[in-house]
Amino acid sequence: MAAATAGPGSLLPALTVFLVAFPLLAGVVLLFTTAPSVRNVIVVGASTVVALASVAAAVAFGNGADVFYGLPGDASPQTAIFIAEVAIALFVIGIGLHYRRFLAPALALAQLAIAIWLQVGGHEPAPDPSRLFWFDRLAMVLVLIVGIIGPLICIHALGYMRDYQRSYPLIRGRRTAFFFLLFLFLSSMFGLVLSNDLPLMLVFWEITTLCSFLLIGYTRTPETIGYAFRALNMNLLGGLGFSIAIVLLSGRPGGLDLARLTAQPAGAVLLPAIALLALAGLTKSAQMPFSSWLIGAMYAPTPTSALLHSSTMVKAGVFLLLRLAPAMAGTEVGTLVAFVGLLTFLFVSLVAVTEQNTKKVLAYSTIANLGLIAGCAGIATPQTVWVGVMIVVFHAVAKSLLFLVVGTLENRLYTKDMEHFDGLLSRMRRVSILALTGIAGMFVAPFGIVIAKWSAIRAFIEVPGWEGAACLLIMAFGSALTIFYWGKMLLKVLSTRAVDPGERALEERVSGFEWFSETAHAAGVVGVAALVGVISERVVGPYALGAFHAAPRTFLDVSPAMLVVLLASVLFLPALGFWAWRRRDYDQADFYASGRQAGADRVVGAALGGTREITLRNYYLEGVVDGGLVFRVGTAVCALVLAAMVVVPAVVRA
Amino acid sequence: MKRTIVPLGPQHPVLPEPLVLDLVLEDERVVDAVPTIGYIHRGLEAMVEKVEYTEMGFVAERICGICSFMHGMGFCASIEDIMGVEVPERARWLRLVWAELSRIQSHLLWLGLGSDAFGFENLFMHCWRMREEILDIFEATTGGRIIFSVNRIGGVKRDIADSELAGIAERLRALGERFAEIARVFRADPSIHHRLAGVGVLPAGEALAAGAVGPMARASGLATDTRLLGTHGYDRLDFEPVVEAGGDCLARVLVRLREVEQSIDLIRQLVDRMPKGDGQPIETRVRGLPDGETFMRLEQPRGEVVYYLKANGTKYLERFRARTPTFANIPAMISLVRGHDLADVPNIILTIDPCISCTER
Amino acid sequence: MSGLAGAVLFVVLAPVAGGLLVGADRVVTARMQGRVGPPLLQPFYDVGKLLEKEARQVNPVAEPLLLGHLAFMALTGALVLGGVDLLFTVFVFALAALCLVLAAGSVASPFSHAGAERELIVLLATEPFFILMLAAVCKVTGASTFAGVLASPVAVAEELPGVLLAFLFVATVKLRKSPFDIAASHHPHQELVSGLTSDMSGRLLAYVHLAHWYETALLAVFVVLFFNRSVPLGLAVFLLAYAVEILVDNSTSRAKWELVLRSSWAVTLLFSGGNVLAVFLLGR
Amino acid sequence: MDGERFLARVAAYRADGWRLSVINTTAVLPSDELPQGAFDISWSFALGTRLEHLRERVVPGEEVPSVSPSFPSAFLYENEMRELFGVDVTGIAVDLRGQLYRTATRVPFSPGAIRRRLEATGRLGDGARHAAKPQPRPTTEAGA
Amino acid sequence: MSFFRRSPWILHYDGSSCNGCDIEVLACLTPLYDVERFGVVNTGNPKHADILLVTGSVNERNVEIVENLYRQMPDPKVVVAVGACACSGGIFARAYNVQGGIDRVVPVDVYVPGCAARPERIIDGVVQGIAALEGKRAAMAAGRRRGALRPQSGSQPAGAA
Repeated sequence: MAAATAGPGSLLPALTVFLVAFPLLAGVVLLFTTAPSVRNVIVVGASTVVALASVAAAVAFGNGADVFYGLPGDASPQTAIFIAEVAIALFVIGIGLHYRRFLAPALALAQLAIAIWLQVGGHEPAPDPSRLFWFDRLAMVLVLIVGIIGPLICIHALGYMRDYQRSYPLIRGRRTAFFFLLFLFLSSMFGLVLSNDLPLMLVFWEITTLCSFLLIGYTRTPETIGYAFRALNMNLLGGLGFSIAIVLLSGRPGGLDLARLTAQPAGAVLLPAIALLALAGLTKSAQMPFSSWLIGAMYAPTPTSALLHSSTMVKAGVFLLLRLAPAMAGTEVGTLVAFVGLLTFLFVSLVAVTEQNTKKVLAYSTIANLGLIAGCAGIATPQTVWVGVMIVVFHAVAKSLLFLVVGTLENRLYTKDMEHFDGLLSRMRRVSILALTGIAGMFVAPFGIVIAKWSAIRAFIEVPGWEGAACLLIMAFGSALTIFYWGKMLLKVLSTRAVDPGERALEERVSGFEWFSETAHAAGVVGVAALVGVISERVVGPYALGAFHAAPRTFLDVSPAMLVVLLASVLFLPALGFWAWRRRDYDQADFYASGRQAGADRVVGAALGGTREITLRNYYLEGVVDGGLVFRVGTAVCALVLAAMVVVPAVVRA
Repeated sequence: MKRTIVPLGPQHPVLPEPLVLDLVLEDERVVDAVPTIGYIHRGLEAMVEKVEYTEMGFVAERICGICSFMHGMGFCASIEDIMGVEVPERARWLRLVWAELSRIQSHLLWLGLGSDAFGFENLFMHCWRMREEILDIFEATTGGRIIFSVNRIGGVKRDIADSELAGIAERLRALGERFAEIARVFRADPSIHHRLAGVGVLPAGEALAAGAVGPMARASGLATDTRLLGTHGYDRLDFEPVVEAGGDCLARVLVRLREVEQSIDLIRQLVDRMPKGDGQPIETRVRGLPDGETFMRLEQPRGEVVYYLKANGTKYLERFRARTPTFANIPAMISLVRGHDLADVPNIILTIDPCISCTER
Repeated sequence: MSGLAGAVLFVVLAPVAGGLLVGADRVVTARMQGRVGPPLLQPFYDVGKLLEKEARQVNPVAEPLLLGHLAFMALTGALVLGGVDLLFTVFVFALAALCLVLAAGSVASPFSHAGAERELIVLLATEPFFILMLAAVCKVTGASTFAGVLASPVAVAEELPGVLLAFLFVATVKLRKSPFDIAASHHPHQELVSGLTSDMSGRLLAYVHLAHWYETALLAVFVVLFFNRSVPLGLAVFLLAYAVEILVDNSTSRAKWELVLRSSWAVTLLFSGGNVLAVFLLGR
Repeated sequence: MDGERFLARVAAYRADGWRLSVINTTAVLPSDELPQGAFDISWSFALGTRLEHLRERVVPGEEVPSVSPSFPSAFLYENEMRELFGVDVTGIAVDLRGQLYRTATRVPFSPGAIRRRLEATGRLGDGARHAAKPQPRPTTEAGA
Repeated sequence: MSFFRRSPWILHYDGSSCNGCDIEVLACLTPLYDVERFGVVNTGNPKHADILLVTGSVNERNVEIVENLYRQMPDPKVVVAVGACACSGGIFARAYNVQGGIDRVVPVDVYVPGCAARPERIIDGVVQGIAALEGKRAAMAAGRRRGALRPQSGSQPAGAA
């Protein structure tokens, strides 16, 4: 695990600086670019560069041993970190006072106090300048996600924001700031996933918090400002936990070195600190009881949602949890983190079946998947960590695609209500095929997430005691709920109906930026499904082996024939669909309607004369599941588990 | 908010007859129901303009193929009332035998259809199997299974021999024993209670306001039974109207179950009390033309029917009107549908035992 | 390669066995209703007829999805017998069911749509059980494939009596037998007309029947998992259970969807959940 | 007819616990006294074994108030009166807008329609003679 | 060999019948007559049916329903008119709202007389219907062999292409 100073890895310090600095620079330029055509050029150009740089970093890493490195010239970032922390705190305090919301400033003040105590009081050991950054397979996975999906979202936003401003002319166009924030987000995410030094990571951590705060509040309506502050408060709370963890760890030699911290055998580390770091991870990944901030974030322009859900922000949370997994293995903290995650998975899936707003369904699905990842991180066996990383990958591509598609639909149909998407396959064929790809990626066998879920169940079987049984029960019910809400969405997308040319033209006005981005995403969904074996064997499997010194039993070990059968069957339905599409011998007006079909698609003779259009609505389990109540109960239950997680280690060790 | 529209009927397998409801649903909860009928309307009341009053009874019988006997009987009784015809004693008794047999037949038929609507096919089959025995009696005594044409103005066309009547009473006694088994299923089966208990509750006050009649009203605790008038010879029989308090679909089933038992008992009473002796007169010869009007009430299986006849001294009646029980029960039924589940709709519709053919005429 | 042979055998024989079982079901049902009933081979006549008849299509997606339903249903059984990881087959099984839901729900008819939604609820009601069941079987035997379970010295039914009981309940739901025939009834007098299949005709309907036969056979295979020590015993138990299903089918009315969902979940949670918890706590 | 007094009498029946048993309309053919013809309408109320009738004669075009304030369930009768007879009923609780039966013959029981049919069958003489006869006006009648 | 002979599925529609014939049609399914012996199923859905049994006459309003249902049945299909009303309008032929027998709307293959038609007669009518069905199937198969298009069942799709 020696720091590599020679070989291809030697490019990594420069690339790291580039990945952090270049998007930041591009963002600043965009902040001052008002001409749309210039902006288009800059965004496309910068996105391409970022994507290439991230691929270059992965190539430079070369899938070898873990690499630790510092800044070029071994510069110490300690002062810069302190300045950044003070600036962030002051910004939060200022904006909080401006909007007369005082919780956020209070939390920022507390963090500021800790930072001053650590830095000015000299309680924080100076970081090892050669171990500031840590590039390993997990970091590589996240760099690729952030560096490929993030830029694609930025490109999509070019088309989306143009239509968005047209749809909502009353919202002041501040597209300059919007694009600045997108790129700032990417910059800080690169920093975050590559940091090995905890104080350094905290700075990037807080920048992502701020970015999401500003993006959620983009429209500056009282409603979105409220949601923005909710996100800020919750994430600052997590940040505060992170700070306190730093305080607890700073007394130990090398305690702030993430790689060393997690490489220690489980139980040897300071569990309360691990618990606090896990708390930070849970807030950022919007696990219950902190889920409401991510739901509120749905009111932001859709690229924000795509970014928050796929490649940034929430992924930072589970990234930290996965990093901590070895340290949590077999501890009370691990078990409790697992149950926060799994219970969130269950409760949120239950809420999702009652939700009609497509973006919110997607959001609940994100929280559920993150819950599963958190659960896997908490159980912390090689298998479960393998599952967790696999879900990170598959979820990022598919969910980003889905958000972008919903964004496109929203700008064409002026609604996010799932119920108004019916007949989509006839109305907007390309968009529906993209949507189908995304939904299939999320839950249809044999796409990646299903493979991951199956592996999770396999892994949970091995978990001894009541915990194993509980995990299995949660998986069983949660998976069924997942099928229910995705199935409903598929029903809407797959329904056909007669359309007039005006409706057909809707699709033609979708911008090229959006087509490009969504198509690339769809190719990504299919690509990662096809490459599932490679991803598992070359990247995720070795990572789990490295982290746990034990190889995960992946699906390839269990049943290699399965993969062949499945990949073949993936092609089955599209092929059939294509064959059917070319046929013309169907008659949509010929639907069964008690003998009252009235010669047109979806029209029947009405009871009181004339005709009437048939409308169809999905079931939302009204009278069986009260979504709001489930959400509150879940929040309360998870809050209790979380409280136990923070308190128990302190008590047990005392 | 978007809702599901379900065009229920006119062709729908749980509706034996065309009835149309446009249901508006959330999940499966009915939030609105727009009714209409008119798919069976023939305009048979206007046929009095073309059909002589002596023949009109055959049209009246075909108002409905389930209570056809009762319709023929009601029509003849109305003319007899207008013309002041005294019907022979034997004919009065015989009419009641057939009338109560018709009630048993109708209720068995309905119990079958009702069970089919809530998905209990087996029960449907067994109910209809029993019903065939009643049809056998009809066939033996009148020659018809559905339409008997045995009523005439002034009496009945055929007699039933005393020995045959005793045989009928005996067959019914045996039937009653087998019916008890089926009745036990209806009364005790938890899956039936799941579907019927508490569904479509019509409180007594609403039943009264809505003008509900027959088993529908009696299941809501109203002791209305036109047989209590004592007309048509019912004054010679001992019975109490069957009343249930529940007001729900289950209560409506229970009322009909008990009415089958009651009718079996009534036929036993009829056979016991009827003056014995074959060869008694069964028909009074009627002369002249009717002139005048009457309101005639009769308790059909589905409840009170009201005939209004107006004659003007010619062969052709001036007005013939049958207000059938379903016509009176439909408004209450429609008000019940709202707020229930789609799956409850067939039960609510069927537990009024709708006869759309009667309603539309 | 016994796995491949098993898979081929399932694909070929399952529809025959399933069709015969459905035919026997109709005869026995008729006898219970005091009727003579159709010939034993009636289901085959019906499907043959449907294949000869014109198929009226109301949209372009129903047929591929129905073919998908049939193919994935057959594939599920083939995968199980072919030696693929048991837990994975449950996802293909769900995919097969989902294809049917989508085929029915893509149609404009409200009856078909309501049938699709109800089938989705059936899926929601039964899916947790199948995941739990296969996980529990794998847990107690330590095996992950059909052959592995059969080879295991552990008598599964003895270890998992609660799961077996729950299976009998859930199978009723899955077979669309009364009282759980909410999505599409064998009997025509349903409030949803023909529910799921309201808008399918000709060969499209034939696919649904065939897939149902495969599904029935698949459930038989699942029962064998419980009686892994003796396959004939497992099949005998399945036939016995099917006879009980017929009896239940004939002595209950149709439940409402809320009850189907609630009762299936309760049974899954109490019987199989309790059983699984016991297995984990007793530490096999 | 005096709508208010009529409705008050209907309300009294309702208050006393009567149920609406039937509303019946009979068309009166056009004659010298009634060139447009007329409608004899009777509202029958039942309580226990008793049956009482309110009867009105209205001419076509004359408004007949709906009894729905007291008996909302009268809507079927009243829609039928309007659709089959052409009686101008106002304020029906559930107005089916002439879509209850949707008959081939418009208002088949209107005096005019009946007369046309009788003319076609050559039986007009009999009907007209009797329509002109003075009507017996039973207002209360026990039993049937 | 054809399976139509062994599996005729029925759709029953009540035109403006008095219930008499309807009930007799239903009675055919029940234990005494049990037409399922011959593979007959009462489907309740035109899309599944081979034989349309209509009871009662057509009137102003149900004429379009009968036509709709007939059109919705896939080929081959036959129509059996059950009872006097369905055959000719029966006793109600002279009523003002009755248009006559159902052959005014759809082609009738078998007429079953009676008021009400007896179950034995209905079964006989269905058996005759099966023969007609077999004839139509053979014609259809011959047409297909000759390479002719299948009978076009509806208009071209309005959209969705």
